Amino acid sequence: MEVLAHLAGNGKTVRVDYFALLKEQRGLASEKLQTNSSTVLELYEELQGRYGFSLKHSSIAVALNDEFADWSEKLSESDKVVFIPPVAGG
Amino acid sequence: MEVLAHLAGNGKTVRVDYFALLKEQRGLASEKLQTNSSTVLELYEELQGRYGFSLKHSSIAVALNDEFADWSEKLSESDKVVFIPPVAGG
Amino acid sequence: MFSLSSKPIDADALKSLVNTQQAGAYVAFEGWVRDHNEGRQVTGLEYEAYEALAVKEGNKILEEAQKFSILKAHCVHRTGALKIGDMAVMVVVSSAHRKEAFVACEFIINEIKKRVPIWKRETYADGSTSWVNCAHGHKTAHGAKS
Amino acid sequence: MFSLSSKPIDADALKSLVNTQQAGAYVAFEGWVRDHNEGRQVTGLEYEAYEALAVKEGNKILEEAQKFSILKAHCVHRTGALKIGDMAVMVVVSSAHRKEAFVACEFIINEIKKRVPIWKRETYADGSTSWVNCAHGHKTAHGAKS
Repeated sequence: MEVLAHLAGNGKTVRVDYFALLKEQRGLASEKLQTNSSTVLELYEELQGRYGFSLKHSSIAVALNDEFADWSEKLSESDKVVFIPPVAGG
Repeated sequence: MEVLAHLAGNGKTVRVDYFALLKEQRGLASEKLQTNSSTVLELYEELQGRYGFSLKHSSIAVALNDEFADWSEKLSESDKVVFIPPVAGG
Repeated sequence: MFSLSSKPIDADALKSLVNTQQAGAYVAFEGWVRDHNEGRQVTGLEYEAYEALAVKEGNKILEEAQKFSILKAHCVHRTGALKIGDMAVMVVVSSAHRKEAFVACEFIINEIKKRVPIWKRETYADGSTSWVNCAHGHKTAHGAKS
Repeated sequence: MFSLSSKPIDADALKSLVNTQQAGAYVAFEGWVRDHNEGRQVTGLEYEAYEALAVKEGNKILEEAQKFSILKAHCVHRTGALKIGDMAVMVVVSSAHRKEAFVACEFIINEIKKRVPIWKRETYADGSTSWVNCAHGHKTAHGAKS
């Protein structure tokens, strides 16, 4: 199934915003990118492989369309994804 | 002993300051008075009998020379006594 | 430092007293005159203090609050006539971390209310007045050693 | 209301938002930029916020604080560059009685620090910088459902 979906063109365009350490390591604050990842976790691992993010996914949180989300959440076309490093407000 | 001391002139002059309800019931803020009471408790009971203070000594505190004191504390010449109704600061 | 004031409390001046570069946390408590108390409509009130002992006991409480590892703590309490909304008391505390400032600030105001010889007379909508806590002759909790 | 501000926080304006005639107690918390953190000398810092989610989560926390029977609560958090002594965050709470205001104010600042997506980069005396909490890859506590 997965292979079929992939072949059928599972690719989608999503927007990713970066903050704090991730912004520093990526070198930019926001980008639109094409991905075949089906969940936000897969997307993080894909980007981590590409940009060498030092933070493990288990030490950060993730937001999908400006709401906190599970790592297992599925990605859809035009989604906005934000990876959230450990916060330090206050 | 007590009788002898009394006869020998156990009387002393003390200053009593009144606050809040006690000031209202006494009708003045401060007075010097002569007393034969030997403890602050005796003094309160003496004044309560004279002025009809509504507060029982067990519901108030007492200060002798600007320090909180035990009710059993002895009175000396020129002592300053303040009876302290239940406080309500803040 | 604990002090009494017959004039409105200058909140900014008090706050500036606890400002230090080591301070990461600041907690302030203010007591405001409410328009009601125990179901009665309050129109105004008056605070009376036994000044010599109040200042002594207030400062003792501020010293005791040092056990919470705070940096600085101050308190001013009003005396005289106050209106609805007026500030009756203000406690300010600074510390390196916030937990200590919260605990110390609450400790200070709790102890002040229990131990410092200050009395409050409320005036009600019908014109009557009452010395708070005195009416029912409650057992006082302020260091009474009876 | 929870808001972010790129300009200095106006403490008096924020306080006036919680002023009501029913309020007998007011508790404020301010976070100030300290000159040191974990043994290092701090010379300045910068806050960065994920604004859309920070405002949403901050307001959620203020609503949750209503469980303490308070009257009003507000919070402003700074963004941008701050100097030593600057106010980074302020929480103000009013209530009829003091206990509730203390508990709610501490709850609000604790939850903000845990859950609101705001990050702090410290600059040290040697010129180096560090994103606080990121260096060691601590497990985050903010509503992460991983």
